[in-house]
Amino acid sequence: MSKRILHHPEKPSDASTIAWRSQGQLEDTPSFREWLEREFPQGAAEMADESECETSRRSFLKLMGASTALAGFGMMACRRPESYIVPYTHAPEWVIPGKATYYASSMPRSGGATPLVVTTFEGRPTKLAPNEIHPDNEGTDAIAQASVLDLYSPSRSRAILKSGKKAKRADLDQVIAGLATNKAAKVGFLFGADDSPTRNRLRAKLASKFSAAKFYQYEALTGDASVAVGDGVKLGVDFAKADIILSLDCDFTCLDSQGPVSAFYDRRKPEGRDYSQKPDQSKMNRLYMVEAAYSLTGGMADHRLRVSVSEIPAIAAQIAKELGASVPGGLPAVTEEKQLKWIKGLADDLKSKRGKSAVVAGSRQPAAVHHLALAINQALGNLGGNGPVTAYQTENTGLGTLASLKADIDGGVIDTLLVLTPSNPVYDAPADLDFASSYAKLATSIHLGGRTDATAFASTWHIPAAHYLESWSDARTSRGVYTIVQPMILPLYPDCVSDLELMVALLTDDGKFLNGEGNSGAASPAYDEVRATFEGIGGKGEAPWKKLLRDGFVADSGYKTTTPKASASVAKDFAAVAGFAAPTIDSLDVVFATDASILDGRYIDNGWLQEAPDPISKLSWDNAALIAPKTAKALGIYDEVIALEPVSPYTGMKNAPRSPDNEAQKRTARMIRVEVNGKTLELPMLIAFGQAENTVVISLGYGQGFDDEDELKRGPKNAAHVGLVGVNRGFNAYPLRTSASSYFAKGAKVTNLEGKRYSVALVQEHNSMYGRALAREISTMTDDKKGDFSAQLAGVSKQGVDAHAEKPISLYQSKDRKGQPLLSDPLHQWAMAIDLSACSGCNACLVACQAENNIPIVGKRQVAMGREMHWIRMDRYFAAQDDPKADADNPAMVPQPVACMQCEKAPCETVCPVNATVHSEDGLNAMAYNRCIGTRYCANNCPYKARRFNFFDYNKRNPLIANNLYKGPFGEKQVGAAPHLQKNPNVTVRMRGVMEKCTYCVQRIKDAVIRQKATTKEQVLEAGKPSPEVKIANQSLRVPVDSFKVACQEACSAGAISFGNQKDGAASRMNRAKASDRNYQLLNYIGTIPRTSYLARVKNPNPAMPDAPFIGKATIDMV
Amino acid sequence: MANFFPRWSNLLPLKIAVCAGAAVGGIALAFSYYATPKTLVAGYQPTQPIPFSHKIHVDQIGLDCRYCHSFVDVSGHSNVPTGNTCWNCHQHVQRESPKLAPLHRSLDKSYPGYDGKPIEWVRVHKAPDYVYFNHSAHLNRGISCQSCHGRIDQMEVVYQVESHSMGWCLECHRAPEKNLRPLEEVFNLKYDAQQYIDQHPGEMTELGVKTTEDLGLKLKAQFNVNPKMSCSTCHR
Amino acid sequence: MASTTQNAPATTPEIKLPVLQREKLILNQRSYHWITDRICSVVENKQPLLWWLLFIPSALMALIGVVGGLTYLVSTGVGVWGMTNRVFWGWDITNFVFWIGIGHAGTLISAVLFLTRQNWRTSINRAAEAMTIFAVCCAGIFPAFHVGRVWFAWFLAPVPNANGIWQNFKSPLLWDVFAVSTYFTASVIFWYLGMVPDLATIRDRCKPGLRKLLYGIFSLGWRGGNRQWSHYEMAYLLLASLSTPLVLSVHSVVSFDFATSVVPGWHTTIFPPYFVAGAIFGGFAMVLTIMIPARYIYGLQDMITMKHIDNMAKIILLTGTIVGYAYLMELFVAFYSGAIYEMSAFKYRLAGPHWWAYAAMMSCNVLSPQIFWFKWCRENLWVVMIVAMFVNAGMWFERFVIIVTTLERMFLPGDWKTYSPSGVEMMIFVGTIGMFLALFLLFLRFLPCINIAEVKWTLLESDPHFDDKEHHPDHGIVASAAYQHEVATSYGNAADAK
Amino acid sequence: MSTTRKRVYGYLAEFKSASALYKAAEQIRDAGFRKWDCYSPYPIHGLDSAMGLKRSILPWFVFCGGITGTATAFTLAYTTQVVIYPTVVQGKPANLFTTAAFFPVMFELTILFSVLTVLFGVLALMQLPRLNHPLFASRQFQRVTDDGFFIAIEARDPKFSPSGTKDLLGEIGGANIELVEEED
Repeated sequence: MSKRILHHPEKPSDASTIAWRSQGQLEDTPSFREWLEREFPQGAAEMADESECETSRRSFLKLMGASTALAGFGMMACRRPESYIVPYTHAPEWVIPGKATYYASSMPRSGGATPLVVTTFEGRPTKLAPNEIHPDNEGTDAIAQASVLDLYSPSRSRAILKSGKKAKRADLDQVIAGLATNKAAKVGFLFGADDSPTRNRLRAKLASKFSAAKFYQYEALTGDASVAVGDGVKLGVDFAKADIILSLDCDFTCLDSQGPVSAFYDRRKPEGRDYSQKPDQSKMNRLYMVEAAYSLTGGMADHRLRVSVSEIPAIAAQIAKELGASVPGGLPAVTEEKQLKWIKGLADDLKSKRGKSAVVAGSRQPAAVHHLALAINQALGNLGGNGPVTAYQTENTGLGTLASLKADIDGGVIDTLLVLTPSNPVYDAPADLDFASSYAKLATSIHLGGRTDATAFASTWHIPAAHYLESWSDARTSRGVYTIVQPMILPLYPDCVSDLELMVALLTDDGKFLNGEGNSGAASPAYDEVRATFEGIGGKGEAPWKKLLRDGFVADSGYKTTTPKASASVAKDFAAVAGFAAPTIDSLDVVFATDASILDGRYIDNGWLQEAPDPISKLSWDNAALIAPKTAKALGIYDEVIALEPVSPYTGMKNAPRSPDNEAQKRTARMIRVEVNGKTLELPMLIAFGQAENTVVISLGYGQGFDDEDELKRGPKNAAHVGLVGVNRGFNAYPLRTSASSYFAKGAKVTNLEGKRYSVALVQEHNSMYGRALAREISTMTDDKKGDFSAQLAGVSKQGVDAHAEKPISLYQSKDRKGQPLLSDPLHQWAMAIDLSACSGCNACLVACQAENNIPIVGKRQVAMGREMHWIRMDRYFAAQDDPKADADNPAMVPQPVACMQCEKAPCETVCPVNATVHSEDGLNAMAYNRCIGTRYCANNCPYKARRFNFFDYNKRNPLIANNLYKGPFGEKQVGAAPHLQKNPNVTVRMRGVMEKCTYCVQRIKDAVIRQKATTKEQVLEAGKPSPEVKIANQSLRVPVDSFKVACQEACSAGAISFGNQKDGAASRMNRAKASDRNYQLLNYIGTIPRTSYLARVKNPNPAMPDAPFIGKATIDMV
Repeated sequence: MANFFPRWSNLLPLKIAVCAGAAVGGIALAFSYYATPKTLVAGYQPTQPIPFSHKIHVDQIGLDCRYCHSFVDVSGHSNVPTGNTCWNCHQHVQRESPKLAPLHRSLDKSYPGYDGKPIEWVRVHKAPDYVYFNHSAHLNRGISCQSCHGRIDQMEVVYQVESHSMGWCLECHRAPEKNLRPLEEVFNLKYDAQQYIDQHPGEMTELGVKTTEDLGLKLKAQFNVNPKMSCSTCHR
Repeated sequence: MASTTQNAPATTPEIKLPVLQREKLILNQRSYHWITDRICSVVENKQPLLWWLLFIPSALMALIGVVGGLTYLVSTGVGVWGMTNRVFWGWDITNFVFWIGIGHAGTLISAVLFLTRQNWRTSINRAAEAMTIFAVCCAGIFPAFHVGRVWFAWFLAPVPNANGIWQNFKSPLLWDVFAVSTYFTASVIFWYLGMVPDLATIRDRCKPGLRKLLYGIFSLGWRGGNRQWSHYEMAYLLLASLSTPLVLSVHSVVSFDFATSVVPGWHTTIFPPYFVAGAIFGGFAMVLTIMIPARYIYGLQDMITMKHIDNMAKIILLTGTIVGYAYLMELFVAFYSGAIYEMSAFKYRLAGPHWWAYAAMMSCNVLSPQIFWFKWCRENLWVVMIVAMFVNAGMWFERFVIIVTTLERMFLPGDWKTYSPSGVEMMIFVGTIGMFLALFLLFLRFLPCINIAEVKWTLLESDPHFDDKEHHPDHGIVASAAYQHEVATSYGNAADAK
Repeated sequence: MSTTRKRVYGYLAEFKSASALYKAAEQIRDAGFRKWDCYSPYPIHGLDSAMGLKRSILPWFVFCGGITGTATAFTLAYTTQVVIYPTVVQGKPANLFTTAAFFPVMFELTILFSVLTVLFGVLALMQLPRLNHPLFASRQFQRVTDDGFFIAIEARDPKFSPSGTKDLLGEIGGANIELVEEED
């Protein structure tokens, strides 16, 4: 047959008629062409008109390295559309098309930067991982994992605004130049609470250049602990040294960092960090928690005192008294017998561990609590020396507060303000401060921000901020280690500017404002400044700089330690809490909580975080008022006390009914009106188990913008403040706050808005295990029935049904035609262990998985139905004890991440009619998306419900536009929207109608295996013989032990997930974990032989405590 | 009263059945031959913006594959040469050839039509998005370029030789010995197994290799090649 | 035929054939021609107004529900239905099992009753077979279109392909594909072959024209010669004996979809008989639902007599009781298992969020047929009709309970979420009802709705020995239904007497 | 029509009832005719032996068809699941022991092949479809699908004689005896 020669169709003169196609194919658009011109990351600037620029997941590969552009469907080529390979014109260094390049960087944050390793494909960052060689490495949390999405956010600010309207860069340049040349300018700078050495150095230079300059620091929810310890001083805890930790409402594992927590988690495991020792309860730490509402740290606690926030100062004082610390009088005494007993037991325990314990107070607790915590630490000898608690002197000193800023504006001390904080002061400042009106008085306000939020619109100038992955900077981690922030890509939009670039511009004589590539392709001016700062820390010359860029940090560059010095206001601080009485039903406490997803509201436009359910309430896409069941009844919201496991009044059975507010897409929440501080807020409420009575918890940051689609038709219709992700989301509780009550308010009234309801998307609607030993717990304390710790350890695999179910046997042997085992790979058999003792349920794995595996978001409506796509479902169970002596209102909370278990005898596989899901030789339950026809039978037959179905084309059709998914072919497409640039090129983007699920990051496994195979060539070269004579040993093809991590494991700060090769034996951490007696298989009795197993949670209660017999008993008595 | 149906109608059903059977069978046969990658994909030979001849560069000049496809044994993806790879030589050689106009446009700043845009080569071999073929995994284990791409060194204009269908991949994954060759010969497109055996008589006798089949099987054993056939090998 | 009784009179010569007054299957001493005329007139005459009143809305329902609904479904995604990542099957598979269950009565009536010599079947088997075929058509829509990518449904067909990949023959769903398509093919052949002589009847009554052409083609030139009848009878017997195990296997295979899974509440060995009994139960109910009005509309009371209805009511009572036994057995087995997952699955069925579906199932399927113990209930057509309607609904609820309530509350409480159907789902179901009715009405319009030849065969005078059986006892060919009935009864009585 | 040459097909006679037909058939059988047939609106039992017909051989066809179906299904399943591309599905064996899982498909294909054999077999045995037949030219023969009982003796029969056969038919009770001609 002769070769058919197909001619490249004549290019139309109008290049714009050539268009990229859908997923996996690029369409050739003008912006694409311009992009090609610039090559490599410089393409950034062409993102300006995104609607035209359609890209896809493999776009890195195709766009940059070997891009393909598809010339329409020219029917000239009747066999297939012609596509193009577009190589670089000049090859950039280090870029190998198809291979990831990794860079060390970090994410600046108020509690200390998170050191990161960034994965980039052909210049585009796609995935963040913790920098494991960093001394302050503490893994990543959901927010850090999700921050990469902000870079590509479609609602990201990309244009300069003048008074809310698009403006020209030249006009802004003039303003900056004018400011820079006016040395007497009455200029103020408002920074965030993160600590950047270069920024601090530039601040000093600004202070000397502008004599009238003032500097302030503000973030909405970081609290102010410095009153107790001194200006710029912060306390850090070395959890490795702390045998006992008392947390006074401090969520130190999650939202209220007090130092790297990995060490804390290491000591939650009786076998030690790497499961290398025999279970030893004496090596475990013990956590006491005093809190009003469940936090993830509270869930980890061995003893949890459920007490209203108002009572915490008195409790703290009582503890201090017991420990002999000096306590100013005036606080109400603790009178409740149970609490006194609890405090006594705690105090005795603390006394026995002098110098080896730590007391941490929540950063937003009243100053008095911080004074007390400090006093206790000092009394116990925990502070300084070799104690676990250390006071660090940071460089964020001499900064004014928001209140002082307001005073300065009102007093005319400044008339120009540069807002560089990541917070949104116009929106989130305490209501009584009325910051917005003062802000409006400024002659010039320049806001630098990644979002066009309320502050952006209230400012005279808004400059789009460069993402931290686009800018040069530096930062300090929680203990002050100098850490680089390096750009992966030039700003996607040409007008994006980093804070350092703005400060540098003001420091120049003529105010020349450069950003991005700076002057004609040179590096950003920020680069020079960072390098200059670094020279003072890490030394001059190329070598240390290169090392910094490679490692990401400078060793031994931590903060200096110091002695805390309380401000002079101790008496005043105590007086402020003196009148605190426990809340009553008529005068409730309202706690303003940091939101686990969107923090103080800054991540409201991050779809991953919005869709990730709140780890405690399991609510996604909204916030709500959380109220304990009994309080809800007392308030008349519910007629009955909502039980964990409701009992049918008719049959007397625990019949798992729908909630009184229905279930799934029909689930609503009852609306209430909260009145406090003279303000009211109407919002939905949810029942919260384990929360203090007479307390309403409302998380902050929501309700930033609304449009016509809002369910409650709220206003103002300021949808421009948010993107499609954040619009109409939640309820803004900031107006309820005052400066004096920015963490919690007293004297609130709650009215039930009879009949008014709001639909909510709850990812989990049934909160307890219903008698099933799923997330298992044991206790180090001897149990009357189950014996001592070792007996309980031995009993882990015999809890629940496993106590009496026969071992499932199979009639058949898993052999092939030649009698070989079906899981035939002799080198690799992958498996995972998840340690519930270390897992707090924080969602980091969930979001990391989403980033790694191209998992789409689906929007509130779909989540409410139960169609969320997360491959990891973070189940969270409350477990109350039946015993009348136990506090049924304070149930234990146990999380359990459930993803595909990779069952050896996977029920899903046998039912697939088309062989779309079968096992691979190395023990993975593989899923061939392109073979799947979508019968969904596999998912029905999955006992763990670990499979997710693409009910719609979530990747192609924007799920956030109202009803868009239901419009089918008429719906709006989002192909090529910027978030697609984040997609991992090594994972297929799934189309509608196919099933998907966790495959143990098979792309990483295959990458490791192929890398190992490639050593064949090295071995031949080493041998120096012709290749046929070189014998490649089996062993040399085995991936080195634990040499790579899967995404969830990598993200986990607790080290709760171990993944490895079963064939590696005890050398692999995973196998050591599985060898523990705590190891058990979820739903073992079905006989699926899951490759993922769990390690039961161990609670380490103090036997002297009144509640000790009920700790660690969530599942132990189940049969 | 006559018959309603004419007599010829008696054989009609049989005729229709035979014809329909033949037609359906024929269509099925035609479809199973023509509507497969073997005929639809193999043989694709688009015209490139520059009539680059692999025959001249590889066969006559003797360039190694990796001079241009420089990361093919390192990365999963085989890169197409960047503009400056071409320019390295062609700023000196054949500089004035009109065929090189696109290269000048993209790299020669003195060229009147210079626009700096990269050359758009027309893709010849295309794996679907859900297929993760890895070049390095094959080249480093003794599978030559030739096994999938044919005698590129003999092609004036590149075309696709093999179907690159999944069934075709599986054929080799089931019996890799048919395509394995010594690692030294992976980039040698003129390789001939029998010739190799003849040229290495000592070693081959030592290894007990007499025929080309022996060589393939020996290499499979020596290199420990056990290709996988499960989905996740290629689909992720 | 009937070789077992061939020599019976010879071995028991002293038995005098009793003269029992048998119940006639065809009333009022009708002649052959009357039967022909009566049945063919349904096809030949103008349709009554009622036909149009039923057909037009049915066809509209089918058009909007099935054509419109499926177009929207395929163009937009399965998400337009109410399934979620917790409950992956809802109304789709419920409807599938419901329809396929209805599709069992036809073949069963024809095949099993044919083999067991239940001659009363002759009046209803044609319509029941048609019903089977239309029900299977409706059923087929759901598994075909419930898949996420219907354009790749051909992956289910084992054809050689360039991908070198095959189906999974261990999957009950693939078994389903084979079972349902075989069943459909076999049912169509059975139906059509049975219809050939009747089509010839209509052909011979037609004036030359299009109708004659079409009936002529489809009656294949049937002449009614005994050399044809001989093979034809054998073919019919073979089809009946092949269809009987087939009909049992199809619903067994459908039940394997559930029984072979690990899902508590599905993983039950009693599913195959339970499903088959349920299918017969539901199928007979649907036959009654359709035949009772049809016999009035077309005046077929003499052919579809109260005896037919009585027999069908008895079968409903029997199968309903079997189904009820299965329901109770399920509960007992779950209780007896001692596994909390099994026990709770049934607890939540009984008292969980969809308790009302369970209650509806129990009362419709188990309680309502029990009134058929009373003869007057079987004789009152209104009662029969109402019970049949209840059973139809009850069988739908049975499938809903099995599928939805189970999936809503599986192993891990963390994934529990209820399911509610979307409007599109409901619309498609209503559409299939319309499609079923429309097809059935078209069948009544164009095809002989009662088996003319077989009905004639049941007349007393059809027996060649009708008028001289005393002279030919040794021929032993017991032909007429009446004769056979008498012999069987008398032998039975004789055996009892011993 | 009138100009076309015609060939004698045979004699057609009507009988008044099934039993009359039955008795007549016995006599024609005994007279040694071969090419003849009884026509009736429904199958008359015993007529086969009355006509001296053998039992239909259709069951043997169907048996072969069924066996082919079983074998096809097993071969298809076994070769694809065990030989060509064994997949690891729930750890179930990929060898002869897997056969248990093939039973449903084997059963269904057995039935399917049998049923198709029945259809095509019976059509072949009945020599249908044959839309044109000399008997259709007879007006009275139209009643065969309603209430007519007929016997036709073909001219091809060696014992056929234009007058003798007609007489025979008359003797055994045939009425409306008609010479049926065939268009040529």
